[in-house]
Amino acid sequence: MQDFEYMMARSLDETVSLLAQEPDGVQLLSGGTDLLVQLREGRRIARLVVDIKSIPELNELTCDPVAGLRLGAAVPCRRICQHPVVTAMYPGLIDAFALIGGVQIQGRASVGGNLCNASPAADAIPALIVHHATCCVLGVAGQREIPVEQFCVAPGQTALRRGELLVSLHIPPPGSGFGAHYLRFIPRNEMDIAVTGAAASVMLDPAGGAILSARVALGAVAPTPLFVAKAGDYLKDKAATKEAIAESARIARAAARPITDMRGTAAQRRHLAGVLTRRALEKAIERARV
Amino acid sequence: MPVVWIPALLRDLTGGTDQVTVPGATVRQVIEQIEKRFPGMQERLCDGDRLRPSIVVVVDGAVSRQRMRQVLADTSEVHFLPTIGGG
Amino acid sequence: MSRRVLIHARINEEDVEFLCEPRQSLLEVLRETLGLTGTKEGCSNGNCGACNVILDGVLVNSCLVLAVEIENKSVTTIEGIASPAGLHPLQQAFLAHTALQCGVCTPGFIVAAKALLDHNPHPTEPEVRRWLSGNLCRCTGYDKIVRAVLAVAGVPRPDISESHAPARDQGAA
Amino acid sequence: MSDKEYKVIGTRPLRQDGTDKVTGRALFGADIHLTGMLYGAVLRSPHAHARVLAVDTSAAEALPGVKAVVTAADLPTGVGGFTGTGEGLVNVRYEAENILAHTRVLYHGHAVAAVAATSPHIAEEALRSIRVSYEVLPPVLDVRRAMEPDAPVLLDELRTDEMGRQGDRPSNIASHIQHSRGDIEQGFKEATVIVEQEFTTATVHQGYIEPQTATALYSANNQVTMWCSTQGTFGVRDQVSEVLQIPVSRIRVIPMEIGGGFGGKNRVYLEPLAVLLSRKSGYRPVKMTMRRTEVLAATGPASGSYIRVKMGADRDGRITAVQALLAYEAGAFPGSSVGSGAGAMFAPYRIGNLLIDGYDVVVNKPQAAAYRAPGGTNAAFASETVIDELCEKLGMDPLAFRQLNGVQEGDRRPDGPVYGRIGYLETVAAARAHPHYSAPLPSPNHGRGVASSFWYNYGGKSSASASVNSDGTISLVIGSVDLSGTRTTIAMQLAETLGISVADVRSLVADTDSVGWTEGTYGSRTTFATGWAAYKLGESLKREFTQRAAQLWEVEPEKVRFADGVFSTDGEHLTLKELAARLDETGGAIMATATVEAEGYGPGFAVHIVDVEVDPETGKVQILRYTALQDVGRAVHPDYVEGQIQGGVAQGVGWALSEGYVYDEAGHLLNTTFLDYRIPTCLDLPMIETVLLEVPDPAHPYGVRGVGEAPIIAPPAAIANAIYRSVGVRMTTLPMSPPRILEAIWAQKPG
Repeated sequence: MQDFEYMMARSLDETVSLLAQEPDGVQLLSGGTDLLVQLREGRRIARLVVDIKSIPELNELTCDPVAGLRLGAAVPCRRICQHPVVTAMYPGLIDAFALIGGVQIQGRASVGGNLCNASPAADAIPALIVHHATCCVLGVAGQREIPVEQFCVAPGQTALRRGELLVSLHIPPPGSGFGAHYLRFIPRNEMDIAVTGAAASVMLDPAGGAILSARVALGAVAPTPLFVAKAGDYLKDKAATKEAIAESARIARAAARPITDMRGTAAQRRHLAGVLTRRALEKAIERARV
Repeated sequence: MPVVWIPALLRDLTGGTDQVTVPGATVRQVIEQIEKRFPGMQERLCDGDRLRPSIVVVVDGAVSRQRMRQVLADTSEVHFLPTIGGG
Repeated sequence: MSRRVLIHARINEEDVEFLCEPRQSLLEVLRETLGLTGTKEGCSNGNCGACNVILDGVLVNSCLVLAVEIENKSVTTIEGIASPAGLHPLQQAFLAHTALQCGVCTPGFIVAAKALLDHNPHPTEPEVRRWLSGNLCRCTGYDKIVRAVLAVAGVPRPDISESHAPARDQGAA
Repeated sequence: MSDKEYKVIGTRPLRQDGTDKVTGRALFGADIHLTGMLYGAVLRSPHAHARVLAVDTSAAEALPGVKAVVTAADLPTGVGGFTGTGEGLVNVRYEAENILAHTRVLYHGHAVAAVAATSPHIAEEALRSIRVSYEVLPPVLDVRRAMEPDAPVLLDELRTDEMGRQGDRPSNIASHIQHSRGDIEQGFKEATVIVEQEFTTATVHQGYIEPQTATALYSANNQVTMWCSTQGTFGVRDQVSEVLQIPVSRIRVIPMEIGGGFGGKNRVYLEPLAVLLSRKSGYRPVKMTMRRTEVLAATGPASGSYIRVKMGADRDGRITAVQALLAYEAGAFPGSSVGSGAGAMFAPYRIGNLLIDGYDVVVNKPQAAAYRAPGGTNAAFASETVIDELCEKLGMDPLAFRQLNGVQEGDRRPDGPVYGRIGYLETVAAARAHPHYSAPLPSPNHGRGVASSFWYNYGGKSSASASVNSDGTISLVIGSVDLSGTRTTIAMQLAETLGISVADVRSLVADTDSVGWTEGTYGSRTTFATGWAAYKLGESLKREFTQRAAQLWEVEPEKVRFADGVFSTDGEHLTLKELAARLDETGGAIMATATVEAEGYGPGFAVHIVDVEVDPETGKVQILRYTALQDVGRAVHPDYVEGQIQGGVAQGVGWALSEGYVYDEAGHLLNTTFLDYRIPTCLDLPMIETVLLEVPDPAHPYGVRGVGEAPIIAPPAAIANAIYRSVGVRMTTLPMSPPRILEAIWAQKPG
């Protein structure tokens, strides 16, 4: 393992000023399930590892039907998945958060970390996209908000500017008629990175049951998690029919720009993008109806 | 007399014959007998006076640990096979 | 080399102090500094569960925790599972059900299973399989391991022929 | 089927090392800590094929904390000959070259240099400061490509061996073997149905959870002590002796607990390096443990292969002829498992006309090692899939086909020898009668497949000694390392012989100075052969006890009877325990030693039944139900036998569905973690039902047969056959991964 110094940050100000002084070679540690592996393999270089998981703002977890969900960047998945209100209000998010590694990873890995790691295959990100999540980031210049679909800019790269850090995520309240679902394809049933992932959300007209709005996002079929606006827009003001869902899935499939690597082939991923989008939409609609 | 099964890849020396019955109380004697009848056989099976490391001799269904010194019964059946490992 | 750091922690109900480098994993310090070699290294990558320990009540891979992170925290390793009175029911069940062959993954499985039963005393077979899916075993095919955990959970040993369908990963396509 | 009644054999006592293993007290290879111990690390080639032009270690040597650096220059030159391991014979010169590359690196991960330092992190930094200049050469990774005349040649000196005839030009084909019987042309003429198919199987790894580890101390008095995680302590001693040219008398190998082997821990990789580093560092102990990446990139994978099979049967379903070609990857140096694969293929069937060709081919991959039934799984995937297609064309039940063509005592193996008492037909009959085979399949996406396994099994050399304690317990010393409970199964055979409780026999796995030469724990031999040695110990202890009882009773030894642990003569009787308490009155301690070269081992057969569900939209296969029926001879400890079968099935399932090395064009191994080298998790498997059929081996005192290897052979074929019945595609490539199944489905119904 490469050599580095370690410090525990107590406050946001402390961290921000530290990052402002010398952002290079500083790595922020929360759950460490990605960072420590990457440091060990030399895929990231650290001179100083700053442990931010004790900063109060990063551990915020508040959820109510009016304000929605505010999620500190360092909150581990397991804590979220065990939160009765969150699990009841956002089953579509829990679908994804519950898949970020096995139990041993769940206890440490944070949703914020999953986002900042900016893997094209990250499970949390498509789900956050279809839930209209926004990222609250802080730097010396102050605070700003970034829609989650704009947060990842390239494999391993985020929209964070030098010296900025992700503080929290905000997910608006679902509201009645909302339903969402995330699912992924992996060769085994655990211990794998998504070959392809798909998230979908719909807002149904409580009266007629027509689709008022919908969102579709894909994982592992592009350099970043992919928000396929067209696939959702197509469903606007349409009845939730087999045909409409199939067409939306076809649009998502067409939007996929996958590569072949050791985890899957381009053809397989493109195909799965369509299949998983359809399945995600069907489940989202089912959830929206109850 | 022991029956010796000629390995497929040695049948070029026996003109295709796949079994020979030869006198011999040990594997070594049997090989010497075959060599008399089919010159070149000994060199293919042996490295000096030892069986090649890549070959095992199977006598009456069992891999012999005595190899060249393996004692044969009058009814013995002798096979020369590639070495086999186990996990 | 970076300055060594003095860490105070509670390990298996005992106060422990040790010096470590920031880059040392909890796994390395447990094994090489503290002599607690019951925690095994299988991959140092968070993929096998052989190094599982319970950190402040949470099951973790000790290869993915820096030793410096456990300051003022409490750790339970396989050496802390049995009580002075005797073996933990899980340890007894692993023996009774011959849920081990080579035994190198066994500490991780027992620690993981304890963490499961601590928060869900009566898991179903799918729940047990889901929970243990971060622990790899190459010898047993998991059959007897799952049975051992179910036995401690008070779930009757499932009749094999009525127990084919494995638990599905809920999110999996 | 078992006639004899036993008191100990067939029971399920707790394993003797169990408590230490569930409490974390058991000391495995990497758990050793010695005063002044250094940590070793290995520099590995980033290239799949290259000439090593220069190695500059000066910067590493200068690094604070670094105590020794070694390269091939530190190895003795001119080593040669062969030494034995569970993989048959090891060519010492090639083994030395595998341990440290001399002038050529032959695979990505090939060791080039090693260092010892005061911490593993410093050792790692030292590796980064070693400068190696390479002349990169084109690699060859595909076994068929490697066989072409214009392929890049790995080993200039290599000539193809054909049963003693050497080829006249350099080739990657190390050897060609052949089994031939009858007249295949005539046989195929008589066939009404012929199936011909090509298969490829990926390079896979044994996947033991404990990485290779070795600790060595080279003392100032030139004595070498090693603490190893190995399947065979004597194998380590002999290999280190040959490679480093150190007499065995100066080497002591102490076995630590071993975290899985499956054939992959017979060869040495780190041991000689640890010895060299210990000597060079001024006689300090050096511990070396591989990272998982190194385990996958540089230790024995199992041969990937290309196999072609042609098989014919008449209208009644009788096999009329088979022809097969097997080309196995040996990796960087000769010695694939093609020999055992070619011999095991078709072994469950009576075949009059056959021609089987096998080729051992070097490619730029790590040197292949044994893996549980070496070569058998590749071969059976091909032959048992072709048989399934044959049955389909004949409209014949696959198990009925096996009952018609299956071998029994007196039939010949494909490679010639005649079978003794075997239990294949009993196994097939049991499978056909099993409720699983006739259970309804609820969904069209469900499919059921069957396949058969054959494995030779093995006996070999084992030694043991026993001493009697005054309380009547026995201390049993064996040389067989315990991977799965063999301390207990061997103790059980001694207890059975003496008519005492197994609780009164304590097994100790001893080091190479404390027990006679014993082959490794491989080839399904340990319970068979070392158990046989334990039986011999029991017999000689009984003789000695009889003498002592005769003394006490002042009668002729012939007058002393022994039954059920009690010695008696007219009006007198003493239990073995009572007699043991009075040893000092009758001449003192009793000890016995025994050594066997166990022959008469019989092969094992199995039939597997599997139900799968295939998602036709994703190509994902889920195993729903699995039943493995096997002729296990006598199940000494039924729990362990079940465990061996369940574990073998799980490995077979991984081989079938998810495991396989992935290389890029340049020959870099890409999937070097358990994240991407996908062994099954417990979510990927159901409970695995086992049916133990006991057809005792008449040659063994307790009828024992090896059981460990047969279970891995059938799964890929059984699963392929089940997939066919589920979605109608014949899979001919391993692993049968989702993208491959999808492509097969697409190819079958276009669009």
